Amino acid sequence: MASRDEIRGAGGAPRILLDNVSVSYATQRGRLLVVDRVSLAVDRAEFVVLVGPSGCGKSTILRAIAGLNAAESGIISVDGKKVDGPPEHIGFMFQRDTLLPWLTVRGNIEVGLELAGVPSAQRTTRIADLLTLLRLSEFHDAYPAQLSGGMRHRVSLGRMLAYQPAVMLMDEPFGALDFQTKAVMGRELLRIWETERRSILFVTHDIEEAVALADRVLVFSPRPARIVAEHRIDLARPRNLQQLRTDPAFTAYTSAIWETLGDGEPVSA
Amino acid sequence: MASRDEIRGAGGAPRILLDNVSVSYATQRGRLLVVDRVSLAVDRAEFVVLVGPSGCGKSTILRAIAGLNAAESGIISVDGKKVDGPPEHIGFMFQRDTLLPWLTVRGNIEVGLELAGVPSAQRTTRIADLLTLLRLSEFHDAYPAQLSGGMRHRVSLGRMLAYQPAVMLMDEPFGALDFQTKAVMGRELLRIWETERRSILFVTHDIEEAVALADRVLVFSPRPARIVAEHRIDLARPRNLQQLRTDPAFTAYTSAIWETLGDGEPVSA
Amino acid sequence: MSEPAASDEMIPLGEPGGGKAIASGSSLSIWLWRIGLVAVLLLIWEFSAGRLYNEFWSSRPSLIGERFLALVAGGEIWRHLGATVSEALLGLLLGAIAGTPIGIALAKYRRAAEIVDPFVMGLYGLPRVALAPMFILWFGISLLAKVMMSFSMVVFVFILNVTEGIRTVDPDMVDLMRTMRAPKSYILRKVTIPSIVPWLLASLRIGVGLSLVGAVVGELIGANRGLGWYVLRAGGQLDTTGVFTGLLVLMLVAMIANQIIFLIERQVLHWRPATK
Amino acid sequence: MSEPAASDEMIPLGEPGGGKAIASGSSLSIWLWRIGLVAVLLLIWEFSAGRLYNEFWSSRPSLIGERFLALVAGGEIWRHLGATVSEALLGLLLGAIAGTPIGIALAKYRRAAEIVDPFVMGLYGLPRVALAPMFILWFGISLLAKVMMSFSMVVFVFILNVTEGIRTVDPDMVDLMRTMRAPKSYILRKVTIPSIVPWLLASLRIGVGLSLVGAVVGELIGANRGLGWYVLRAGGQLDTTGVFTGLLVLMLVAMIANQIIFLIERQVLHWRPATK
Amino acid sequence: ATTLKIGSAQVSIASIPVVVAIQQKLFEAEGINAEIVDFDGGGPAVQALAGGGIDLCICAGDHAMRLASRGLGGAVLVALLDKHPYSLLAPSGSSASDLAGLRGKAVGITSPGSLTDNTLRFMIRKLGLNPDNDYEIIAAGTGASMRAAIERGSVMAGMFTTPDVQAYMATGKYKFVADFRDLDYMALDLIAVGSWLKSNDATAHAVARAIVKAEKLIQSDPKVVEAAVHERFRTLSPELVTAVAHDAAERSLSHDGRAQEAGFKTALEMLRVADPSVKDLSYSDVVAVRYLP
Ligand SMILES: Nc1ncnc2c1ncn2[C@@H]1O[C@H](COP(=O)(O)OP(=O)(O)OP(=O)(O)O)[C@@H](O)[C@H]1O
Ligand SMILES: Nc1ncnc2c1ncn2[C@@H]1O[C@H](COP(=O)(O)OP(=O)(O)OP(=O)(O)O)[C@@H](O)[C@H]1O
Ligand SMILES: [Mg+2]
Ligand SMILES: [Mg+2]
Repeated sequence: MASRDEIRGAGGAPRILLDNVSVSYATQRGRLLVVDRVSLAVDRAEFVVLVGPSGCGKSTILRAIAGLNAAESGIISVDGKKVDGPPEHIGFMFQRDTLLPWLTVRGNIEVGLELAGVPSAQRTTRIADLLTLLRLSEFHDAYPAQLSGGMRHRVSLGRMLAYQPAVMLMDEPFGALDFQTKAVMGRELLRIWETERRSILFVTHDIEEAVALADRVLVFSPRPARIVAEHRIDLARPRNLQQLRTDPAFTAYTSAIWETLGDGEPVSA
Repeated sequence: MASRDEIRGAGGAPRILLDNVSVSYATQRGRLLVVDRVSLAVDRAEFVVLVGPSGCGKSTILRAIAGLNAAESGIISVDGKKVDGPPEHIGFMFQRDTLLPWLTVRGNIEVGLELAGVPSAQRTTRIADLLTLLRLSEFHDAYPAQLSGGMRHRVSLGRMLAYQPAVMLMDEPFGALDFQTKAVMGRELLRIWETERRSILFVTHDIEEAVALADRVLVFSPRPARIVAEHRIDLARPRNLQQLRTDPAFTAYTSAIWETLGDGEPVSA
Repeated sequence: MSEPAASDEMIPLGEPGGGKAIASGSSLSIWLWRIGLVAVLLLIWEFSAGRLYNEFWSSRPSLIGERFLALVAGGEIWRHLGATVSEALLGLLLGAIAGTPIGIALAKYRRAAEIVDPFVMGLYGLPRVALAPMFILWFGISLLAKVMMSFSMVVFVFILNVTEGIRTVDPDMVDLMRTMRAPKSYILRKVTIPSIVPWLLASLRIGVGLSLVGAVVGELIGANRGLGWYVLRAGGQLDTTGVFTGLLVLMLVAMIANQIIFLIERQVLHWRPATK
Repeated sequence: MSEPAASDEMIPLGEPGGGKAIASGSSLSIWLWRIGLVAVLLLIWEFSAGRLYNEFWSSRPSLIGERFLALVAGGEIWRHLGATVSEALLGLLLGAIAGTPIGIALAKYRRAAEIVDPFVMGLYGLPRVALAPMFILWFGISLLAKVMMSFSMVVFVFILNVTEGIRTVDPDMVDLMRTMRAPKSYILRKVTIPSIVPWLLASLRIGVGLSLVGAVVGELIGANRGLGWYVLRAGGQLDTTGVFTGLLVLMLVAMIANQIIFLIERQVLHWRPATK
Repeated sequence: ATTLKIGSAQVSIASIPVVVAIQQKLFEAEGINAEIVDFDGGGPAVQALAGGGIDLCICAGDHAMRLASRGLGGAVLVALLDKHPYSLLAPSGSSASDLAGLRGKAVGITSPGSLTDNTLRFMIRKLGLNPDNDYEIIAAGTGASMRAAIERGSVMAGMFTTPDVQAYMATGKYKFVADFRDLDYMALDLIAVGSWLKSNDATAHAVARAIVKAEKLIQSDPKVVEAAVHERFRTLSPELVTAVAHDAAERSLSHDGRAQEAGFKTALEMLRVADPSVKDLSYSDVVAVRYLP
């Protein structure tokens, strides 16, 4: 597992760099500016969470980093290489689960393994491990149409983990999960991230989740997305998610973020 | 608006009644029992929230009430009539937003108005009102593919509200929304519910949301879904969602629900 | 639409274990219905021929049956059936094998496609019957000529259906694959082709009929065997019974092909939930 | 697939305001390419005819052009063009109008469909050429006979494509409509029909070619005008230039029809994001 | 005026008298408005006739016999062509000089069950050979299709009719293997069904009068024939038009519209060999002489 990390070299440059990036969409009513001169840097092994109002442009930023949308101005680079099409070793969990409906749970996860170049001999055990982690062992041969919403999102997560990307772009990955499952998945994600030093960019609407997971939380304004605040979360790791809720530092962070978020849009519309 | 309510009569019988209902799916590996002898009753003008682990069968219960899935055993009735195909005056917000991709935001909301029989002269203002409420006025002529995940869910909500159903089945309607938007939508939903006395069955994974909105919270076991606990929320109405968070009664309710939920599945898997 | 659940898979069962049982029971009754329908039609035909209209134009089921049995008994039928089926089958397969990649290419390389698209349609608009001399010139009076005739009808169906089908592929699925830097061939195999399976099946269904038409047209322009040839000869001799016998065999061929495609469809699309 | 964005709508612009400009520029260049391609092909044809192969079989673009102009100048072309285009157009429209509801019905009423499905395919498998006598018998030697010939080719394409297309409709959309107790006709109008628009467009494309083939086959069996008749008569008289001139006009008709469908497609499917 | 649809089994010289009648306004003089409809072969044309899609058919006499034999009352109204219209041609380099020499080879007919098919089979049988085992009889169509089949070598020889015979021979690259054009044969006639004759008695007389008039004119005025040949075969060179017109008038077109007894006998004999279901008919069963002027 370390081998994939090595090929990437270990320079000190940030893994993801956005310099003054703007993104627009062409619509019937003209150009819609969605991301407005955003600059940010994500280090190797950093866990950054993005929060911001619905429709502000978070997903668009992730898509731009993954090379799926072109930036209108500014420069995006991953591992020092300018993004121009999907960069290497990126894993993306879309907001909407994009499972392949004609493949079973096992087949969908296998896609990640295949594209990571895992030899077929090792796949069976890797899949079994992942299914246990995702609590889906029983459903390994079910098709996506036979799964509940939360189960589909977990399969999506499994596919991304199977790919073992150096950079994980996760768009509301736990949004459809109950608290228990979310806690388990979060813990697993942190474990993987801590042992394998990957960079994570994570979108969520759950501020407690953001604080529990992040090194840094970036708060975005309503569309067009601008960074209105940056919160460095200096809680010790490894974190125990259950105990965090009673930690006063934790509550302080969440309140601070609420505050900056509240600035974005008046609560009494 | 009251007229639709009148046709429904005002008998004292519960609006939704499930008596010993079981639901199964046929799968490759045989029959999968998903809902196991669940009985519940929802009164007129009652707001009931369902919580439970991912994949336990919440969506299946809602589908069964809407007449989309047949019960394997037991009886479901809505307004005293046995459910056998979709009953009258039901509004369903699916977990996955099912917007019609070929209609604009306006067109999708109009579907609800048309099916409610709203004359076309009144539609324009109704749509404008709903778009303001949903904070989507600017996007009235955008197509679903041009919206963010949260925006799509709001349009879905708008379509259901446009239909003015007596019974609202809402499957994680606010899951993809940020806290601010969620608060606004929740407030609007409560306002509509309070003024028009509709019955709501609401699925969520957010316990605070559940307590803030519900008259009653039903906690389900992991699959097959059984009701493991029922919490009556006796907080005064109208509720101020902002202030609730600091109310000790509120925190007591949430902790109690955490407790019963935790029983369902061990946290340290 | 009033019943909440059909007996399809993926839909909750009305009664425990009911799904399978119903399915097999109904497949029998479907066959009974089909056979009954055929029987009724044949009876009407048999007894109205010569009464309601001149028998010359319609022959009679009994005469057709007799002729059919004679053809089978004499073994003559295999010569014709073999010729036509092999022409049509080869044409259909070649059409699928060539048309699918062309359709995919046209959908993927938009610029090039826009340039050649009108020419493809132009070629498609040419009536094959009128091209008969060219076919003879290029391919002689051989199996090849008929296969090419059949192919030339079928290939466009695949091209046009596949091109349109690819445009309906979910862009998110492709994007997701791209983020993992999946090679194009992998995307093709895992996303594109499975997405267009319904389009390929529809093309196959449409292709069955066209490949038979192509084979018959091919036999019309140069042949000494085949069901088309047989029908044509019977027609030329005002032998209506012969015409209908030939047509009957062609119908049976199309039906059997359809049944095969139906089985393929069940195999390939079993993941798909049913729409009501 | 290496460039992150194409010039399609709904995809972020590479440069501000770049989208539209690129699009209109490229549509001009596409026409230049097409014309260039045609010119090169015609030149090769013109100069290889008589050198590389017998001119009898290929005629020459210059001769064909001459004949074409003569036909236009003499006005004769309108008679043929008018006949064939009206036959094909009516056949296509009737095919669409009849085939779409039949396809929908077959997809909706599964049981009934399973019973009649094999018969539909059986009918479809009948070669129209061989049925010519029946068509004459039923419809006479009139416009109607040719329209029905054209119709009988096209209608099955619509039936088969629509049946398959409806099976791909998102069941959740239908379920959602059902919860609001939408009448069937409303579901049809708002969900089913829009969902199968790509299938209808593909059927139209396939139908254009088949309706022309049908019209020509119809003219072949009894006519005194029409492009098919013209081509056939020319072929019978070893007048290759005439054959190619007729085919050229048929090609042009197909191309124009395709262009019209393309415009319809742009109108109807503008909501659809592009797949890369 | 009565409007008549006259079907033509293929574009052949048999239609020349009809064209002359139209061009010289002989039909018009009888108060008839005639229009020719072309078919792809005799089968469809005669079926259109029997189905009522056309009123009259320029079809092989065989078809009149078949119709008569099947109880539809087919009848020859006016004879058009008294001689067999086909020749068997092969490229001049071919080793075969007669039908027997083609034994074991592929020979092209126009379509199965057609006059060319029947003739060839009959002639082969006359040689004491079996058409199915000793020859490969292939339906190769008419015109360009047949030419393509020969040039491609798919068939060694093929059945051709006027004006292809003249055109091919004029190139010098072809030779006759067998020329049936001197054979008395009830080849192509204007055919009607019994029910039509019954209800259109006056028209039938008028048609017969017009056609016979045209046939007389053909014998007396070569210009008239050339005009009709040109109308029917637009792409022929002027020399060929003259040659074809001359050949047709001289050798094969009927002079008086009356079918020859000898030709009838040959035709019936040939047909009954090919299609044993055809009854033994008499001349008067098939030829309706009473309409002739
Ligand atoms: N393909 C598109 N074409 C046009 N506009 C688009 C497109 N995709 C997104 N947008 C617009 O861009 C804005 C930002 O969308 P984005 O999906 O990035 O929001 P988001 O921050 O992820 O919101 P959410 O939290 O609701 O998912 C929205 O206003 C949306 O309408
Ligand atoms: N169409 C189907 N066919 C077979 N099994 C199904 C089908 N739909 C759901 N299931 C199974 O039923 C169970 C319950 O699904 P359901 O969607 O009701 O869960 P849920 O409680 O809504 O979960 P979530 O919170 O993740 O949405 C799951 O195990 C799922 O795999
Ligand atoms: Mg988003
Ligand atoms: Mg659910």
